[in-house]
Amino acid sequence: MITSNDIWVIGDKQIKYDLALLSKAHSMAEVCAGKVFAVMLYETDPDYCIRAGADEVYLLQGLEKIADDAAIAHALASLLRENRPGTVLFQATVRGRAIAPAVAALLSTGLTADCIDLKMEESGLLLQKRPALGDSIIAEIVCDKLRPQMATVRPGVLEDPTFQEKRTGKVSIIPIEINALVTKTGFMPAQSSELLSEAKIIIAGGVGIGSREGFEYLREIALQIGGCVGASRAAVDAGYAPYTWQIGQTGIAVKPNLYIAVGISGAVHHLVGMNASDYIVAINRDAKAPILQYADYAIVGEWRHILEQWFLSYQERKVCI
Amino acid sequence: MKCNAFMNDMVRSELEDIVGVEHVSTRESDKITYGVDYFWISRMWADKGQRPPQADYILHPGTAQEISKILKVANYYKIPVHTWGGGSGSQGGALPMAGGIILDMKRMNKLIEFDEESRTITAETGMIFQQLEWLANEHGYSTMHIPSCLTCGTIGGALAHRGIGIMSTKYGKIDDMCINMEIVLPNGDIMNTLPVPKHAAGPDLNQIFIGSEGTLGIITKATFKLFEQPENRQFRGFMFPNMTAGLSAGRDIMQKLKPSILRLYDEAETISIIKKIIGVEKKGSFMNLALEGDKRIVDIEMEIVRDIVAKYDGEDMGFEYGEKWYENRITFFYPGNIMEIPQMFGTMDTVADFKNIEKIYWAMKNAIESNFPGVRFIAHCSHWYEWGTMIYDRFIMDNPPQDPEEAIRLHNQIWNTGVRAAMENGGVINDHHGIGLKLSRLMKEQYGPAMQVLEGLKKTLDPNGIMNPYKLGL
Amino acid sequence: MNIIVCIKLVPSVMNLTMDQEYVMQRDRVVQVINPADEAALEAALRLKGNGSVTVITMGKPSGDDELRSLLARGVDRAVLITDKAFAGADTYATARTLSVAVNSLGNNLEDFDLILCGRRAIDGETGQVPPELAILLKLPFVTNITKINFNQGKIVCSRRLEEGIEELELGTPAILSLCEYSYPLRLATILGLQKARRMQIITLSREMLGLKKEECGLKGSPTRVRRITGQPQGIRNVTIAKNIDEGIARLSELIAEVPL
Amino acid sequence: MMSQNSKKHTEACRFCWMCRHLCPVGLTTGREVNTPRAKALLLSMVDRGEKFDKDIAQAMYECVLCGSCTNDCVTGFDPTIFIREARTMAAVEDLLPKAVEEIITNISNTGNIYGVQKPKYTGTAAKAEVLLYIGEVAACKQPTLVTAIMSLLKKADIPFTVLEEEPASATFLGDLIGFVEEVRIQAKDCANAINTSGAKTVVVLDSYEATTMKQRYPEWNCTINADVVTATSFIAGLIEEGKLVPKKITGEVTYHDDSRLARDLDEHEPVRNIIKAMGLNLQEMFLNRRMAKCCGSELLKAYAPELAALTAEGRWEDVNRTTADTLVVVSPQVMNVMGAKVPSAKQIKDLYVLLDQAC
Repeated sequence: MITSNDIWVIGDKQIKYDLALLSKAHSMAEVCAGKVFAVMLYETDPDYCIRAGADEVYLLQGLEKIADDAAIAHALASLLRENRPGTVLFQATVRGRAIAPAVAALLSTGLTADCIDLKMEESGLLLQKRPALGDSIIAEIVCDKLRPQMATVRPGVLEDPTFQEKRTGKVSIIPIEINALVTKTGFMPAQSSELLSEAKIIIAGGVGIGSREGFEYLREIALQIGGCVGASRAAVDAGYAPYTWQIGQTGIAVKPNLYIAVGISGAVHHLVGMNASDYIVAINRDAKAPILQYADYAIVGEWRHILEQWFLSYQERKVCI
Repeated sequence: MKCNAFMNDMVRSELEDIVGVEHVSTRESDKITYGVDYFWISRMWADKGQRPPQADYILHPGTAQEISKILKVANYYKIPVHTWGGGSGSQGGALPMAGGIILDMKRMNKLIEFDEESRTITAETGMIFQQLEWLANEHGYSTMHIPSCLTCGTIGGALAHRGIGIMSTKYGKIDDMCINMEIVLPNGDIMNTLPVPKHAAGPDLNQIFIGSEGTLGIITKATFKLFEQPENRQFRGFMFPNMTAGLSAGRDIMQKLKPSILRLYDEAETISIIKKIIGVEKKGSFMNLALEGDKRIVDIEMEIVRDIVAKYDGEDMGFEYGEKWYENRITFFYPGNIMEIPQMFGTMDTVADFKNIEKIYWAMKNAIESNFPGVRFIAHCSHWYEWGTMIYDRFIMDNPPQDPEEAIRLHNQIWNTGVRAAMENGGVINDHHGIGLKLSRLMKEQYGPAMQVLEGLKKTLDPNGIMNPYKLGL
Repeated sequence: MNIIVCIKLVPSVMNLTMDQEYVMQRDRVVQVINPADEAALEAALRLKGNGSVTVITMGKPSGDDELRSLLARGVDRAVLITDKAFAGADTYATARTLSVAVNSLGNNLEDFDLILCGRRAIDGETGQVPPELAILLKLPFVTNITKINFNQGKIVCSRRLEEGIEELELGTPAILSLCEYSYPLRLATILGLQKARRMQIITLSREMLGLKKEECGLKGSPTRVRRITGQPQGIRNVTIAKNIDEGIARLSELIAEVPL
Repeated sequence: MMSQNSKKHTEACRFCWMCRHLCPVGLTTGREVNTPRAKALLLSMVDRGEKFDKDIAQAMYECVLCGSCTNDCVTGFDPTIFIREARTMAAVEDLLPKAVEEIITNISNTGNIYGVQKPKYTGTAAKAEVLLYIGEVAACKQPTLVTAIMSLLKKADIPFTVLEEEPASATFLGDLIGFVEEVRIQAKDCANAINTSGAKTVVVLDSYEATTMKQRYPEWNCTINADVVTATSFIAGLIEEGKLVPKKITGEVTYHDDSRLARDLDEHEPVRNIIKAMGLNLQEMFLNRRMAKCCGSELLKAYAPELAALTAEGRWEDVNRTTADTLVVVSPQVMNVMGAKVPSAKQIKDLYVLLDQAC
């Protein structure tokens, strides 16, 4: 069987991103005259997948509790070997970024990590764009000799899914049996206040905050205004804030509507994690700190004084309303 | 087997007897350190992992009397003596090319007198110039000698090669600022120049020793003028259609006024500067000027400058660039900003009268660019006189030969070509970096029959030729 | 336990600076051990007991000093895989070369119980090599680990996911990739540095590994960079508050504008 | 064997002359080898095949690690990085100067640089929120300073603990042999002891040790759970809160910013506020705050007393040019180094002793 120009999307847990990826796959499939297959690793309503752009949906059963990524990869690889699609796309989630390379290795093909944009050529060749070297350059990557061509796609970079109400498609349920070598013995969910990646307002502190107590204060303010608190690597290294708060190249990349950088000097590795924010405010006592160049608005002065003054006025206003 | 037997140690104990055991060093670490100064060749040599030229004894004298005794011993044994200040000279003037003694002056760094009435300051010459400037600043004054090597070089170093600061156009060169000096002559006699320089008691002896680069004696003490800090300093940038217009305007300004800073950039350098200021490329010749002093006077002077500039089609570019330049005037010299090995580079620094200066600029540019492919030439005029100006012309080669000896040959050819082009057109080979080892071979060409005056002085004062051999053509 | 740790030398992010035009200066960047690999190495040093820790890296021959500094921290053996033919390798070609190297070490010397890696390198940021290597060596793997223990012949580890922390168990041999900072790497000891001076770094070339030219480097890579484009560095046109009161007023406006 | 980072800095500094006017050692000895560029040049030559010998090792110890050069560098190079690493090299290659070796032996025998039993001090409570970390220099050499600060804390009604067995902070060992695991282990033990005390605030008497705890410990993953504050800012805070109310005393004094407060911790005003609170007239030296010229250190004095005497004299020259008759210091190290060279017309006083008398 010859490789087709079909696009397979492996859906993993976050339906919102999976549907966006299916819509993207649909528009790309139109370019290269292929079909879109959704392979869902979790239980979901296949109808959504079809309306978002899937021509066929495979619901894999029995994987919900499986923590052995290699085993899942083996299952996927055999499915892919049977069907020989031209393109396979994964979410660049922690699990997606573990399963995808295993699948790629099983199929002896190439994989591009963490793409921020994809473009299909008529020939069926996929242009995969990903940032590198601290987001300062964008590399365009192709896998021109082997198939399938594979990529993981950064969640949240694609446009929201477009639904076509009257689309129909085939749905197959495939039970999978797995002999897992890795077993899950427990799970501790993350706290919601730490969901930096989803926040609309982020107040982030740097070493300028000076203490753990200072970060507690930032968090209090963030909670009051419905935002999240983040930290620069230097602040995390100094022990002022936990690692889960770290924003930057080695932490989380964020893009809130409003980013308030407090006492952050603006090291490159921090900037690359936040400069996609809609609006950036810098509060810093050093008028020459690099962060100012990357901000839309800056207030020069002692952060504590500024935030305390602001908070007073904020509370007054609240009372008035 | 060592064949010099124990003579080394005999001399060493004699020297230790003069300055104290702790102030004589034959440590290897010292020998390496004193073999590398700011001269491109010595740096390139070290970069290639080659041992530098080495002294045998490194001495740290504490007084002029000690220096006197050292020179007597050196004369007896005919040991070369190389005086070392900050070692920041770019001409190799302090390198111990002939072995023997390095006399590091930096322990002689005491303030001797601050005379508010005459507004002068006197210090030992081993003091780093920045320290002298800070001592002046403590009292609200300035020496107004602000070279890029302010923090690197010593007072003695500035005098020895006739240094200059960025404010020279108003306040003068080091030779205009120095009032009197104490000098140890090669035979060990300690002499003073006359208390004040302006007299009719024969020639001014200061001017024989300033610029003598340690070949005629060792300057141990000096007195300088102090200036009040200006009440007001105003910067202004102007863009001229070309270098010719800029030079004419500069000449006109100099013949009417005394700006403290006047810098005119050639078209090659202008392009990069202008791009930094306004973000787009624009051709022409850029002038950065500062006037300073009493605000009422400065305001009027600035009006006159504007009138002159208009005459030569200059365009007013505002004050921001000048202020930023002043703030960052030395940041260029820090690693990462400045030209670095393995690049080959040099600053030719030619001075001439207005009649010849432009001709010299083109002659040098053409000579270098046409003879040496891969060598860039950029220039500006940064120190002005009523009668002329100097060209701070730099050549840069990004990929010089790997072999150190071949690199030295090419380096010297470039210098010969550039400097000869200057001399042929009426220029003088150096304005303020000095001669040192770098240009020593060209001194006879420059001076002609006049060289016998310098040679005569050398023969009389230093008959054994122990003072900084191979330097200054002496 | 005998452990292999795969490390990569990367340009130090902490040292990246910008020039006056806010363009990143790369010439002053130095190579350091990838932070996540440091964590893997420290975990290995803590777990090894009476066993050994072998470090493998693929890179330029100039990595010698950096490897020696690892020997000084208690690493028993350092292997540098270096060859011009390895240049330009993508993750798959890298994993293939590493897998051959691991196999060659396993045959010649003692067998290993565990291979530890960093979860991703700060330059490429793919994190793909550990799973690919696991498949090529036919081993189970777990990525994104923040904690490892060894308990009655089983590996007990914590894995960080977006939604929380998973507790997992698996047997040996296996490949695990660790999160940066989960195990801060110890420094070198003086004694270790003295020992390291005399130790040999094992160098492996393509030929020694018996790899064909078309199996490694750019030639052996399924993916290929077709084009690289610069991206604006994100400089914005900043307005600086005239005074703190004005700043506070503007801050209030901005916060009020965000739809929550 | 030098790290790439170290090499980057030596390559940059070896031909740079810009900061030599700030080196407190070079300024008094006048020796070229006592400049950052010379140390970088020597190490770069070692990298190119020159032998690293006792003589070059010696040169690396003729430095106080005061950070003036680092502070001056506009392009961000830091000579202390390679000087420290070269000291590690000296230890590894068995090339330590004899005097340095002796101090290391002292540290391994007794935990302090003096090789003596460290005097014990007790706080006012066994488990208070405030822990006073005295440090070895004050404990061994400046008992009056320790008494004064304890008395001040009592007067301000601050219950405080002093560790019964106060471990070394790793500051001195780190300066002697560079940042190696032995140093980190010492730091870890110290952090553990402080954490076990359960204190919320650690008041550190010696600014050198405060710097190590605040800036190095996090790098070495030796987390102190409490807030680390310098004694100077803590005491200044007590005055600000009105817990200490000093009487006015008259006099004209000058103040020497020690290297760590001056440049590493960037803490300049607390001491000045304390001086002002006592009504003293402060005459600044021309080089103050970040630009303050280092006077030497207790460690330099321990292994090179003649050099420390010179650096102290160098700073006294600056004091002598002010009209003040008294030099006020807050660091036990400065007290020891400057106190050994007081010129006849001047006197040196400890700020805490003065303040204790005024409260």
